[in-house]
Amino acid sequence: MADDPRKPEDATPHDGDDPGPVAPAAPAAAAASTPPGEVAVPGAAAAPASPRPPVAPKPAAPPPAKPAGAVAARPPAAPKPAAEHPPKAAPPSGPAEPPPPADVPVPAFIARLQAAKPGAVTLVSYFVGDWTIVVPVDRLHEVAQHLRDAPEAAFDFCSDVTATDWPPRAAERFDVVYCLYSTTHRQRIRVKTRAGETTPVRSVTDLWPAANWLEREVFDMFGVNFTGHPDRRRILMPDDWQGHPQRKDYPLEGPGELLLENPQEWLKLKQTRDEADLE
Amino acid sequence: MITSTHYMLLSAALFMIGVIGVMVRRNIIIIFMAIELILNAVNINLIAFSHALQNAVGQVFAIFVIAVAAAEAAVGLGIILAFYRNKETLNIDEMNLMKW
Amino acid sequence: MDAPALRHGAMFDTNELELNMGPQHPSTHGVLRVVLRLDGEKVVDADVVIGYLHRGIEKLSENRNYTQIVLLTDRMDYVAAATNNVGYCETVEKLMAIEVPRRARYVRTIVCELQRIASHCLWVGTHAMDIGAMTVFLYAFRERELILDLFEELCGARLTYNSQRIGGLPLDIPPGWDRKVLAFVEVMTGKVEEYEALLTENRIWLERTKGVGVIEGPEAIALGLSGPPLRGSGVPRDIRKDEPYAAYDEMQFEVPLGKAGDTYDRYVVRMEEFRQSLRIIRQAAEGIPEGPVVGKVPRLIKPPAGETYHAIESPKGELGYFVVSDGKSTNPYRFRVRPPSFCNLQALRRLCRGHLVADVVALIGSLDVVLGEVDR
Amino acid sequence: MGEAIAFYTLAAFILGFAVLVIATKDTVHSVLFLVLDFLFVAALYVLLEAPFLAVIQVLVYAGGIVVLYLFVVMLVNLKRPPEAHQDPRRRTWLGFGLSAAILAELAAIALYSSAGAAPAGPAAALPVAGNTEQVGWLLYTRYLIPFEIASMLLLVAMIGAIVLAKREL
Amino acid sequence: MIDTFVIPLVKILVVLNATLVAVSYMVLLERKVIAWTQSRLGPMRVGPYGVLQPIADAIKLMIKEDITPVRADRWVFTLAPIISMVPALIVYAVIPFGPTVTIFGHAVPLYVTDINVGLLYIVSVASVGVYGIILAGYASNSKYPLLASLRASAQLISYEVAVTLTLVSVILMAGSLSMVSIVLAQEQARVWYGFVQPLAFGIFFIGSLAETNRAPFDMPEAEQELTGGFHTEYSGMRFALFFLAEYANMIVVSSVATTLFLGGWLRPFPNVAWLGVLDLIPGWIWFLVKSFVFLYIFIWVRATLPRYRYDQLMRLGWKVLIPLAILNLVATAIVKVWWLA
Repeated sequence: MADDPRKPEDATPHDGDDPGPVAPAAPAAAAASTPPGEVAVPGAAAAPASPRPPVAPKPAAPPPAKPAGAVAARPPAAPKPAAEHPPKAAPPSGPAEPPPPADVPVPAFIARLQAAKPGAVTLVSYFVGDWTIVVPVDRLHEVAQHLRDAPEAAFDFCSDVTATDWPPRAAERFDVVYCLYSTTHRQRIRVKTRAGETTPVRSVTDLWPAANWLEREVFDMFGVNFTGHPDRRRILMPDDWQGHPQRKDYPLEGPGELLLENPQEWLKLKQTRDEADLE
Repeated sequence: MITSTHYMLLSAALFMIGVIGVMVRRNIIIIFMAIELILNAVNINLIAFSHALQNAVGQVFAIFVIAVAAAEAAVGLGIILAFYRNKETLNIDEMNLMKW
Repeated sequence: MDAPALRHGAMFDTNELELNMGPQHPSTHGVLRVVLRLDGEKVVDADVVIGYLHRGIEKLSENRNYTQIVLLTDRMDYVAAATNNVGYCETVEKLMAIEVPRRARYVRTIVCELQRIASHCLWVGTHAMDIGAMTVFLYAFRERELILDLFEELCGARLTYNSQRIGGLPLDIPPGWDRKVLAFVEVMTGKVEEYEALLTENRIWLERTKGVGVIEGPEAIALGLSGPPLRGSGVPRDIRKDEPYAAYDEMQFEVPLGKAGDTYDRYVVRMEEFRQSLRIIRQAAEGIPEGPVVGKVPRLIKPPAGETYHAIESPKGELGYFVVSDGKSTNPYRFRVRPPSFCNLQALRRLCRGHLVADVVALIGSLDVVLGEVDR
Repeated sequence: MGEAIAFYTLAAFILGFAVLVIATKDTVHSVLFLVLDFLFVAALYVLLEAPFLAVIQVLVYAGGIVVLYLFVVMLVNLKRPPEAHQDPRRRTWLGFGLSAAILAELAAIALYSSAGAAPAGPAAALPVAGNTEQVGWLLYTRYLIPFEIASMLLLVAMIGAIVLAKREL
Repeated sequence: MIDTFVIPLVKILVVLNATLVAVSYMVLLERKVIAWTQSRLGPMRVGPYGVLQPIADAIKLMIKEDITPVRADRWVFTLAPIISMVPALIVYAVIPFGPTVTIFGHAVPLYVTDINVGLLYIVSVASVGVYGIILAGYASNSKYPLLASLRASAQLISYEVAVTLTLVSVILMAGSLSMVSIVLAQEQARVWYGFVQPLAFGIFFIGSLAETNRAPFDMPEAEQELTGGFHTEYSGMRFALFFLAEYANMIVVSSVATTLFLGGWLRPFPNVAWLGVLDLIPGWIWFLVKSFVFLYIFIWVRATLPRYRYDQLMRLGWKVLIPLAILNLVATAIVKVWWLA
């Protein structure tokens, strides 16, 4: 029987004694925008287009002694007036990147890359046939340049640029993933880098023009701060949209129940916010 | 009986209307149209007398008049376009510069 | 009144006119808006605005288990829905290292190629209609109906098929289905000649498509084009050959390539792909082996912790799935789709610079974009 | 009798439309009146047994030249009518006065000249009958040189118009 | 008394009504023929095999609300469809449907009138038809129709030049402008001018396609690019007028082509004696059959050919058709003079 998606396997019943401090004290701007009576859902708080400083206090850091399996400091799932959501299982703190097994030889271009750029590759991983390398944010552009231009790598086709959100890793929250393919050597690689909400990630549009829209979508959906991008605007969501939908802490229903229950008030609220922006 | 003087009076009247149009109006396109009216008045006279004298020469000249009118209209409108492109107006009073 | 600044050469009323094409426009194949800045008739710049059909499939799929996501993938490229199913199921099978039986892989190959023909039918119909040839549209849709009937027999639906399961097929193919596919192949081979007779040597068609939207190989690769638009520029890139999936490694077929990389070459590549797909279907339908249609799949699909990117050759280009699983829950932690129409559409801005409005319409047709896939 | 009625109605229409051409404010309407005026002039030529000229008038004048005017009027769609601002130096009465003077002079010529002038004899009979044929005959025999000059003039006008209107050559 | 008033009046009535009926049934014919080429049935619902469809269309268009856009030039907005329809109808005055026939003892020439500047009359009336399109675009007071009407009229004028030049070469052959004498000249020469002047016939056909905004040259109404062309803002009866004007022009062009190039009411192959049996069929039926064939080709071309881009269309007009027409004219003149010498 297909498992009911809402009830995860080992969810301990939520006993309401939520250890993590709920974040009521949203900043003034957010309060003005927070409709009365609706608890500020941090993700939907009035984040102006430019990435706001991490105003909403996140749970500082997961308590050092994370009891094994116990419900860790999961994001403050504010009690919703709608159907009571049982807490999701503790989100994993990071992607599983198994080290390459012994019998699989490291491909030449990765070895050559590590030789050419010492210290640029912090981790090499191999899983079901895919090679992945993790690169620090500041050396990303340099590594990308090398991968594109080095004759033995020749990754001239930027297949995909995307991101994965790991909220518990507050400082380096996002995994920005570049899937590259070489049309000449017919080989693939995934370059990953860790970035927080505001860390500047140098755009690779100058290396691969294909990345232009892909990075715009990652910015639109996650809010990753791409610098040097030719025209960094939202691509899928309306230009004046608040918040970044594909973040884990962004509620599935969207900007809160106010819009659904009485759109007029939401509109009035939006007008006041637009006028506020105008002055 | 309609004699050629009737036609002459008609073309004179048309001629007068054309002249008034040229003198009074400021919009250069209307002035151009008034000139066309004047040319038409001339044509009516030509053909009236060609009919009266049973001689087709008048009609030949009427064709030449039409040819000239066509040429004049083409070049004139070209000038109007060039002028409007720079001055954004068609008021004839502003066309007081020989070179702009 | 002082004479306004003498604007040298600025024509009186044709300073840059902004023309809004879409989102409600007969030739934008769905809700796509192109803001054209025109100088007279020539397109100076084309800002493509998308997002009108964004349903948040990636966000939704993070709250559904692996079996339910197959339904979501139907609704992305609704013109070739079965290809999306195959792509997704193969990604999860790669993640869980499930071995799919040979019979299922053969059926998957047939399904993918049927979808390619159906998608190209719709493409040639609408593309020709945009440029004025009305008749090809009706012929193409007559053939597409035959394919839809085949799919209705296979999985009961005509548009959103839900035709695959992780590990293979939901049910074995109905008896005699492969003979019907072979019958279809006989009919279709003649019909492709009909389309070509109407268009390929048609002087007006040549004049409207030759030399329109030219893009060389290296620039096409850099811009992320894939599928027929990339092969139209002569780049021999076809995932069915480079990274064979399903049963493509056992099939013999060529990859048609264009030369100049203009709209006409993209047209010729797709018309040739009609024939190659028919050839593949004939081989697959004749050589379909016996045996089970579902591999060893745990009742509850919970892939191990890890992530993978797997791409297949959809009729529009490289359709890639990036699935991250956290090993504990039955929902994917992150589900990302690399839609070919999204990346091909990005090239529209570069392609239609310097062309006329009528060419923009031809270019949108030649890129063959489906907005359901672009906006997800 | 019929001819008189036809003449007076046509004359009334022609003069009426001519007045409207120079009187209306909206330029497009005056162009329209000009077209109607030319059509009635063409009708007048039919009355004067010159069908060839009537058709040429419709074809060249109404179908060609006035279309040019309409094009220019539409391309130049004026935001504000040129007469909007009054230029003090412009006195309309001067215009009317001058026109009256010209009228008087014309009337004088008409009175004196008609008395004395002996109408020229009818032209030598042309070998061809029919209005169009006669015009054609004359055009290509006695008036060949003016015909060539007229075609040169049209060529020059065409080149001039293209040079003026084209933005970049 | 009868000959001077009644018969012409009857002829006028017959010709006008026949044209209006023919125009409405042209619409149905087009939809049916295009449907057959696209392997579908076309209108089948109203009346047996959709025969009453034109009446249904007419009623629909009459009932529909007739909207005038705000701040549109009301007078010009109403005048434009009339200007584009009237020339198409008054052209029929000079088109000879058949030779003189005696009915009940009266010699009735099967044409409304025969003026000796017949062909020039047709060309000049056609040139006045351009106003309908320009004024429609101007009066609808919005950007797209204005652009479309400018393009449409520019196309019309440039193709008018090409068509008129081909007509001149036919006049050169026939030696007269009057339509009836052109047909008589063909009868006397016992050959259709379409065979003697194939190039002129081809240019005339392409030019007339462009002149009526049809088939590969229907840029102005190309829905795909500019939304709908010059009659976007029109609805109801006014739109019907535009719609019928296009088909009326098509019929005009095909009857002119039949008269000039396909020998009017002559039977096919007049020079072949033993085909005399074809003479039993009266002349005007031949005329109708030939114009029907010409119309059928119009529709057939529309069903198959894609559309030219605007600049290609103008280039074809000016750089291909006009030079060819002049060449043809000069060649005909030389042959004629050499023949006479």
